Amino acid sequence: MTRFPLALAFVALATLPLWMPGTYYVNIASQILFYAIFALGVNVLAGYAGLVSLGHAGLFGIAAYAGAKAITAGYGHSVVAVIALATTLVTAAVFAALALRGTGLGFVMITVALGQIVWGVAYRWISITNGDNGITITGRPFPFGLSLASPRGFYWATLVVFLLALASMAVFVASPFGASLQGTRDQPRRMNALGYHVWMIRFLAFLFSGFWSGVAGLLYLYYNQFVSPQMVALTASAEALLMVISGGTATLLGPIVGAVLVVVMKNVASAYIERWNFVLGAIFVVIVVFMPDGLVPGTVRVARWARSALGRA
Amino acid sequence: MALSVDRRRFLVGAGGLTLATTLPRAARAQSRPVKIGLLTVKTGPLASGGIQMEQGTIRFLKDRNYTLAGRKVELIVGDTGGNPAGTKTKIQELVERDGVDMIFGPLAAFELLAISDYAAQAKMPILSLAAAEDMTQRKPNAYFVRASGTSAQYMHPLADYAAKEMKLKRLITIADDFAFGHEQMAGFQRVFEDAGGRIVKKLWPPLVTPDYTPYIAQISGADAVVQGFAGSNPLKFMKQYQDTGLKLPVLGNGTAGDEALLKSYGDEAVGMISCSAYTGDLDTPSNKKLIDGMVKDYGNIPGLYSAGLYINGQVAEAALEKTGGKTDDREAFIRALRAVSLTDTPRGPFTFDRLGNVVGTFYIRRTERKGDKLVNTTIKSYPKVSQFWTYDEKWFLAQPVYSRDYPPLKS
Amino acid sequence: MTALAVSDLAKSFGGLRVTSGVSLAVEPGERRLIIGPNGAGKTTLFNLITGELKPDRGAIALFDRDITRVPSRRRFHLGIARTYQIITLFPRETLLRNVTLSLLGLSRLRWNPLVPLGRQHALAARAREVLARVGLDHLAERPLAQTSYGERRRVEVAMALAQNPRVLLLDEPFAGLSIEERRDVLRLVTGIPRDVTIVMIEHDMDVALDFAERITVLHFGEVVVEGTRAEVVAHPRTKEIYLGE
Amino acid sequence: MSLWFVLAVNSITLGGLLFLLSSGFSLIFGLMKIPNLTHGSFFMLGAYLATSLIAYGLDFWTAALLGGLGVALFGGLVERFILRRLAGAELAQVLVTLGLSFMVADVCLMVWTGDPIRIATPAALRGTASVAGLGFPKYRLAISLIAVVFAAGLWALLDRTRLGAMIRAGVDDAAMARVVGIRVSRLFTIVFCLGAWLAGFAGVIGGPILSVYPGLDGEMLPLALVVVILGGSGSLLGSLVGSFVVGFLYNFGQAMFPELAYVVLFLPMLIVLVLRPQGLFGRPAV
Repeated sequence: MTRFPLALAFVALATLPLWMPGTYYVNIASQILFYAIFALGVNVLAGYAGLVSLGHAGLFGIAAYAGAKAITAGYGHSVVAVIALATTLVTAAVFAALALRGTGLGFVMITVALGQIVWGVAYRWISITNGDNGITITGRPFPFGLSLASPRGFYWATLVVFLLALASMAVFVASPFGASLQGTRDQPRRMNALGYHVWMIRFLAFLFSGFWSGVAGLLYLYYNQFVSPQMVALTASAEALLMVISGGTATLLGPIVGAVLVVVMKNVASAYIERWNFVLGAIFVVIVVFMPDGLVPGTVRVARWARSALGRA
Repeated sequence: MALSVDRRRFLVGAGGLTLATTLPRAARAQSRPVKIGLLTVKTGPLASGGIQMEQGTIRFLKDRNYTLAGRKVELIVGDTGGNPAGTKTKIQELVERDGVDMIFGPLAAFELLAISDYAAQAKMPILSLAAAEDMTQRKPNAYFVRASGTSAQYMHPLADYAAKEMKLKRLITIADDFAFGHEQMAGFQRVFEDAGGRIVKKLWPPLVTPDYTPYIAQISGADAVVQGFAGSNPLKFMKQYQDTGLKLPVLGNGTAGDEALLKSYGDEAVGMISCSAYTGDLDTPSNKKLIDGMVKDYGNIPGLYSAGLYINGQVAEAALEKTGGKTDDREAFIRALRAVSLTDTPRGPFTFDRLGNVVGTFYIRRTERKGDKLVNTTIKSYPKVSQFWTYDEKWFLAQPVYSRDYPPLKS
Repeated sequence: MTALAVSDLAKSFGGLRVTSGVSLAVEPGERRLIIGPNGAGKTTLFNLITGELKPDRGAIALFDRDITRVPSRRRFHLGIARTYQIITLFPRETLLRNVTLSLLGLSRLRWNPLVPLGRQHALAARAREVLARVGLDHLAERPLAQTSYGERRRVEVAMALAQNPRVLLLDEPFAGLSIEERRDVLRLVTGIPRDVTIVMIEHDMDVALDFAERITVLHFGEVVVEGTRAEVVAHPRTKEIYLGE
Repeated sequence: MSLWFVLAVNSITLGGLLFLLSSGFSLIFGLMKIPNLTHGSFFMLGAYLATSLIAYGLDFWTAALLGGLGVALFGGLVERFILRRLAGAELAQVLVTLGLSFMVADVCLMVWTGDPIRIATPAALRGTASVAGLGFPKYRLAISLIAVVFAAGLWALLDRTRLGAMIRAGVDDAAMARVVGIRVSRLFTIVFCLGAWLAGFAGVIGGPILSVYPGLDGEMLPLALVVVILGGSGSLLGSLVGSFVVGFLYNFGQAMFPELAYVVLFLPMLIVLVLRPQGLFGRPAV
């Protein structure tokens, strides 16, 4: 039953650059894709582990900074990717080791502090990070001889990475380990009593989450060809979280829908609505207040209600 | 139906440069309006200057009845949010979706740096205020024109004035800790020290600093202070400087002594000496027109940002007149832009050098109280100031770019 | 050999001593009942035994192996299982999934992020067996939230049994149940084979006394009385602090 | 003038200002368990309101009181109509307060334009007072004094009144407070309004030093957050000590380790969170 819409969605995504009017929208679509990867990463923690991180922009950004430094140092793009992701994983491990000492609000606050420290370094340690001006890079990689320089090439490459991320999430969520993680979210104490290593499960989930955040960060770097402290700011973490929450936590589709919403609001709608910041904030508030479990579950609920109401009629 | 048209467009476009506008060339009839894209900041902390930029642009277009060189003009404003990534997306929007012919803006150097490569690839003329030095020096962008000046271009004359007219010997600099601040103070230092003065200390508060007193506390052993803040920071700095009871004279850059900021200052700004590419009391017809229009429309005294965009409008107009209103040949249009030479502008006469940067008059002003208002009184003009000051261009470009640590402090 | 030996266990929260110098020895196969008024430190004792709390002093041994320093989760691998007084299950999941999680906890499979859990048919079959043991196999696909309280109690026990324990700690398994439901749960607990040692905290004396062989009475964190059913019931201190209430 | 002396004086001033800002933040955090991310907006909104009131002809102190009141009213509305609906959903509350802060920032930009607005120092407090040959800026001394007065007042409120007893009970254990018959929901509204008032008032008091400009909210919020985490949420003494610690960290950090200024600020917060999650003066969660 779900095969058909899935196939349709895949075909639509794969052919998007062919029917989108103009490269601008293709570029927006690329942005949506890498932000969706980021949101999927954040969702591993916020959704499936019940751990709300407000410091993930730190991981998103550190991948980009590490990548930019590596490119500036003259490394090839595959080495750059390895360096960026390894740096992200190490940072994620440090983040996790510290943040997992708290749960609930404690976890949130520790991640805020960690994210702010990364931001502080990006912003102030000018000799390394170039401060406010950020680091500009030139060129995008040529994986398997395919140029990513054009918006279309980049879109397709990002789409492949996005599909990989999505597939990895789908497999992960349905796996025994995914089930273990969701168990630690709902009943950490019981999970411990069932013999699970709750800390280690969360730690590994953090790494998984950090990995995809880093991948998204690297794509951001290649897309924008620069990195600057704004990428690491608290608002960037909050935006990623907003994507997850507005779309629906602990769903595969939710973060993607959320990424569409936020990117479109910020970039497309801002061309038409002068007070787009206000509207963005208002959407934030309305979704959280009136659709607390997010757009995707909320829509499903409304649809189910409508169907049953129709069925009765 | 639409699909098939688009597919064809794709097939044609795929072979060519994909960054260029996707509108078929045939559709770009000369009868369509000239599209000017304005990259500015209308939300967030940098919005003040960004809104002034928009006002200056609109003011100019109103003066010309939205017609330049016989062609109607369409203005499309993009709000970057003061964020490099947002700037990148907005320029893509303006270039790829709206098919603009030229870009005014952006505001901040970090925004400009984020889009420079893209704009060059897209062959998109940019008329910006952002002062990043290397944009017209070591990493020039062939499609870039700057009628305002580089960061240091404002400071070279100020340093000259400080050393030769004010006879200052030892100075402390304090500026925002980002490239704009670094470049300004480095430029000041070079000229000031070449004229026999000494910079004894350089202080760098972060861009976001609620309280400057930890830095102000380090000011001692100098004849005067040079501040190089931007945005709302000059205001905070002057207030806190006064509160600590320091009495040393303050010299400021263009953004610190900006006319648009004067209404926010109190008496602490009286006596500040600043140097800018624009000055409110300049007696040219266009400046009068600008000021009257701004006051009438917005109740605002124009400053660097609105005047800068007004002037960009004049530059675009002059270039369009030269090309007969044509913008399609980008190479010809950028040549025309760079060949512009104007006399009646709100900043007086100027031309461009081979790198697209302005050669024009810079003004030393003193901030004074006139009735219940603060005004700037011009006390000296430096005409035909180049970004290289009086230095040899080759020598200048062979030096490292102005930065936080270059030139170094003399110990 | 003792199944579970606790010696001189002590724990304080802030200034409050909740457990002070408790020693216990439970023989293999024994049915031990722990009673005591509210605040006697019964549940805390369980938490210390399972390692969910760290003792201030004292030692815990499982079949003569010292487990005082063994991390909590490892103790469950060594043969301890427990239920909770307040039902601690996964309400959004089905009964089958609840029990599957329990089985998975002791399996290496729990670390596997690649295979679909839904395809682990052997695991599901074992989970169904466990559910059958507690008479709930007909509800396997039902979400826990849609079952009765009594059924959830039985799932609690099923989760513990799925861990194949040598020592089973039952924390008030009859709390909040109707008379019939109690009987069901009692039948279930009585039916557990003798190779499982059982320690039970219970308030309901009617049900619990029948079940217990030896009884320990806790009061203010100390063992006050310990002995056979008859001895404890006859002891004056028991009457004073507990039965006499 | 000795650098260290000036830094110390400014640390104390900033500490005083931070105390006004963060004491309410701390009470809200302690009682309602939400880090109220609109708190920086309250600060900025108070200052903006005051600039309008002053332009209207009111004197500084009246404007400060009324500006605070306006913010308190706004805070009350936020609490009653939004946060109330989300009781218990901490994450939702965090996000809603963040969304609100976007909205407030944009409304301020719309109403007061992006131009920085200066608030004049009250005439009587201009200039410096000379004490033992050292020049103290009078207004900064006054801020420290106001902070001390408010600390005493808040302490009396919490320690000597029935309302204070209820707040303390609510901070310690909201469920228990409800059991003993305290109307916790009304208490939430009162504390939220009080916290908003304090933040708004602090914004006005800070105005003559900081002036008002877009982005002020985002500059102050992290500082308040650090104060509360360091001091422990819900603890008045904690926010007092935390404020001065942050005041010193901030001033000395900026002067001595400019490149790591933010690390100096956030690292202690991190250390406290990791080693003593309840903060220096908070009570451990049971």
